[in-house]
Amino acid sequence: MTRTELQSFLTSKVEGLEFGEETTQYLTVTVPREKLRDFMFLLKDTEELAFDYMFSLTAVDWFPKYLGVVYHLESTKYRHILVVHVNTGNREDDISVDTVSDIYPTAHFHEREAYDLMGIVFEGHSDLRRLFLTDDWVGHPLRKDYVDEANMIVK
Amino acid sequence: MGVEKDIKKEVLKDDFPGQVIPGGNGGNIVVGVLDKIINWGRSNSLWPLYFGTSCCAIEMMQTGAARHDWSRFGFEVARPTPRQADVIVIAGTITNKMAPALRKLYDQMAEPKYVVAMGACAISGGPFYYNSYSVVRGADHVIPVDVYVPGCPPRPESLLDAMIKLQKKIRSTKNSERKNPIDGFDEGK
Amino acid sequence: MNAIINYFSEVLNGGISLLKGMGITGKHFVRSPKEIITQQYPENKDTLVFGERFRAQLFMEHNDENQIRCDACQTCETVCPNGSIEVVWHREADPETGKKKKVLDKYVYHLSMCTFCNLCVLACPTEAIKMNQEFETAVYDRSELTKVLNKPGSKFSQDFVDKSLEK
Amino acid sequence: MTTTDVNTNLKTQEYLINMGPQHPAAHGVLRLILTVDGEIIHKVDPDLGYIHRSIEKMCERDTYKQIVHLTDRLDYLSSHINNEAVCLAVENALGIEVPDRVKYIRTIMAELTRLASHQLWWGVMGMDIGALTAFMYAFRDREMINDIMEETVGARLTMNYNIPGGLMFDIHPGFQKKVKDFIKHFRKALPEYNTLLSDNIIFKKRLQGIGYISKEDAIAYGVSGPSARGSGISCDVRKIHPYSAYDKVEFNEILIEGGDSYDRYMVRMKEMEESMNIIDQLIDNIPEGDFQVKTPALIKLPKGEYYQKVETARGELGVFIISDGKKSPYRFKFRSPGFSNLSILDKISRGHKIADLVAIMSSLDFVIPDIDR
Repeated sequence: MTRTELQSFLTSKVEGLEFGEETTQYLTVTVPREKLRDFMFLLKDTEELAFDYMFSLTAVDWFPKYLGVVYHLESTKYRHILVVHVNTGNREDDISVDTVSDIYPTAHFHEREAYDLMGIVFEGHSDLRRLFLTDDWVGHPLRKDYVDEANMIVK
Repeated sequence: MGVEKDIKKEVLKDDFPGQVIPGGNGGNIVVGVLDKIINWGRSNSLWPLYFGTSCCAIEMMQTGAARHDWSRFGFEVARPTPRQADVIVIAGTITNKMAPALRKLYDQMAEPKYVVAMGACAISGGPFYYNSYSVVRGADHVIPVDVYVPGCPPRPESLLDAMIKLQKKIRSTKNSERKNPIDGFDEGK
Repeated sequence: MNAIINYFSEVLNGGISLLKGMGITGKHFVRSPKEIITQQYPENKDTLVFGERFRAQLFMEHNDENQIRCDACQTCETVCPNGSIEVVWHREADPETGKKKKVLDKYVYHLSMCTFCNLCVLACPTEAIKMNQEFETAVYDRSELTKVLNKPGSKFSQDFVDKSLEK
Repeated sequence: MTTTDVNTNLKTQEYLINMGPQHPAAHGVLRLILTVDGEIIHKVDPDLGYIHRSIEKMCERDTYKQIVHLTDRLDYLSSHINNEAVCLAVENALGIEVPDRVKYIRTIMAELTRLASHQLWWGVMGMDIGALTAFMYAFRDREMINDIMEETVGARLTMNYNIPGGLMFDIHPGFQKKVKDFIKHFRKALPEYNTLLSDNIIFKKRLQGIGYISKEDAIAYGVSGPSARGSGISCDVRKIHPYSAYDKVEFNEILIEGGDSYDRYMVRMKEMEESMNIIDQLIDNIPEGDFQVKTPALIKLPKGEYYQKVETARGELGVFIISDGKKSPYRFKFRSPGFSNLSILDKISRGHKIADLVAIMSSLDFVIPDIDR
């Protein structure tokens, strides 16, 4: 599907989607947090969309408001690409997002990475532990306000 | 060797003025020749521990391969187990998570043991010195290092040069005065 | 019965494939000595030639009158991704014009941290620093890897810059 | 009691084995916590981070020109391709079109890198399985590529040849001849490789039927590169989203339907031939022109998100930049091929023996710094 077709198709199926500007590289859509899982099921299971390949999952710190997750999806059948944004609530205490690791098994590791480095809690993840850092590590280093005077020499 | 050490302790008194010239009873000659033989043996059969963490490991493998062939110097038997190795070539970055493992490997090695820090990361953290939250700034914070070879990664000839320099160091040690390099290391001595 | 035939044919095939592989190594074993690629490193030091762009460490060019082309502009220090260059300088009044100018005290180079990415050499406006091919840099003491590249008493010279940039 | 009774009534207990972080077959510092019953693997739990160097955090403080040299150290075996990914992302964001000469040279270099990487993988794979000779042959030929790199780029492994806007230097005058000599030599050497290892019966027995990845699993777990093409999935970024000069060359995407370790092995062996074909098509036709486009000394990307996919020797590398208009990126993410390929390891190695795990890991071709970043 082309970009505009994709956009109109998605608008007709789900309410409350926010689409990014025309100039972005791929079609970008922001999904409300509660609708994420339904939206992902729709993307994967709809015959015309068939987004079966999640090639990237990125955690972003939208300092100072909220944390966010960016999913890059591609269809191996039609080769169209969609970027899905989802944002958490308040950055301090409401940092959970529903997991998609049962829909896209590749997200299992990616979500563990995001939890480790950015501290996003994925609700329903079967094994949410730190992946890279040791278990007793304090803080989440990729956050913008992370300071670590012992280990980090800032230039 | 142990015998000579004991004798020296007896002879040397704390309040002895001036410099002590050890030996003089003929035993020294034997020990000197023995030293040479032992050092010759040690320096020509340095078995490295297979310890490559990142990019430098590839250049280390190149050094072991046909073109550069470090078996010409007796280094070829790369051992995966520290019990059978004489020298660790730290080829790559040491992170905070890896540091205890490195120290454990070093402690498991039998004396005498030597360490070559290969590449910028192993010497000082290299490109990860600034702004990185998880890298050890130099392997010599974890274990004592004998030879440093800079480069990112150093070319195989550089590593060979470092190994030759390590051989020189081994040949110039007196085994009677040798101490375990880890003694006092943690206290900063 | 079939299983037995299969078994023996596999053994036979296995033997053949092994012999084929060993044939290759055997062929290389008896090849002419000209095809031996092993370099005798410490002995062939005089004849060892690297590619001309090969980078082994940074150095600063001095001419016969101990002049340098570095005017302490600190561009290299800013472009260096890992802080291996530190330029120590002070301001001094130029005796002719009276204008205050930067004068280089020490050009500190941390060989222990350098990744030889060549960004400093490309960025230098006066081509004061270059990479050379001295690769035998192994040392016993880490502090020896911090080097001061400008020789004591060296002075910046605009003529030297103009001359070399002309070339 | 009959013999079958003994077997069923035998009580066994699962236990944990640590494999790594310093393990000769782990290709670096990967630590696997294995739950085994006797010798049969029940679960593989990778413990990463032993070479986690916080590159993504460092990128947030560096300028775009400085970031390039860090990517050398990610997947150091395809360092040129990593550089290219960042440079392409920055160029696309700035709207710079690089000259054809740059595109051609980048493609040739990338394919040379791929050849070098696959050669190393081949040698090390042989070593993991127990065939030590392969290592010597692979590294003998790899030195020739290193020489080419050294002459043109100035470094043997971590090249840093790409800069945003083009290349650091023009190619060396002797480049074309050297590459052609190498290809000529390597065309003779590759059949040797096959005779040595690919046709060896022991080698085949160690790999065939081991570590089966089904098509659906490969897509679901995000497996890419030769590992996925061994399961018959068309996923070559060079074909699907062509970059640099890949749209100007003809080459086959190697697809084998089998899905076991030996098929992944064969994909890489055949890919080496294709790489040679690509180089053959380009090496004589490098157009004249500049090797660089002028870019500002301090590159600032416009606000927005940019993604660039490239095909490294291990699979699909993605570079995701979120820019807020400043000189450093706001967020810099690497989608590394090894990370996704590793996630399937648990699934495909269950039920195999520990010795098979080594073969599976070799056939997936991990570079740990690429996984840990």
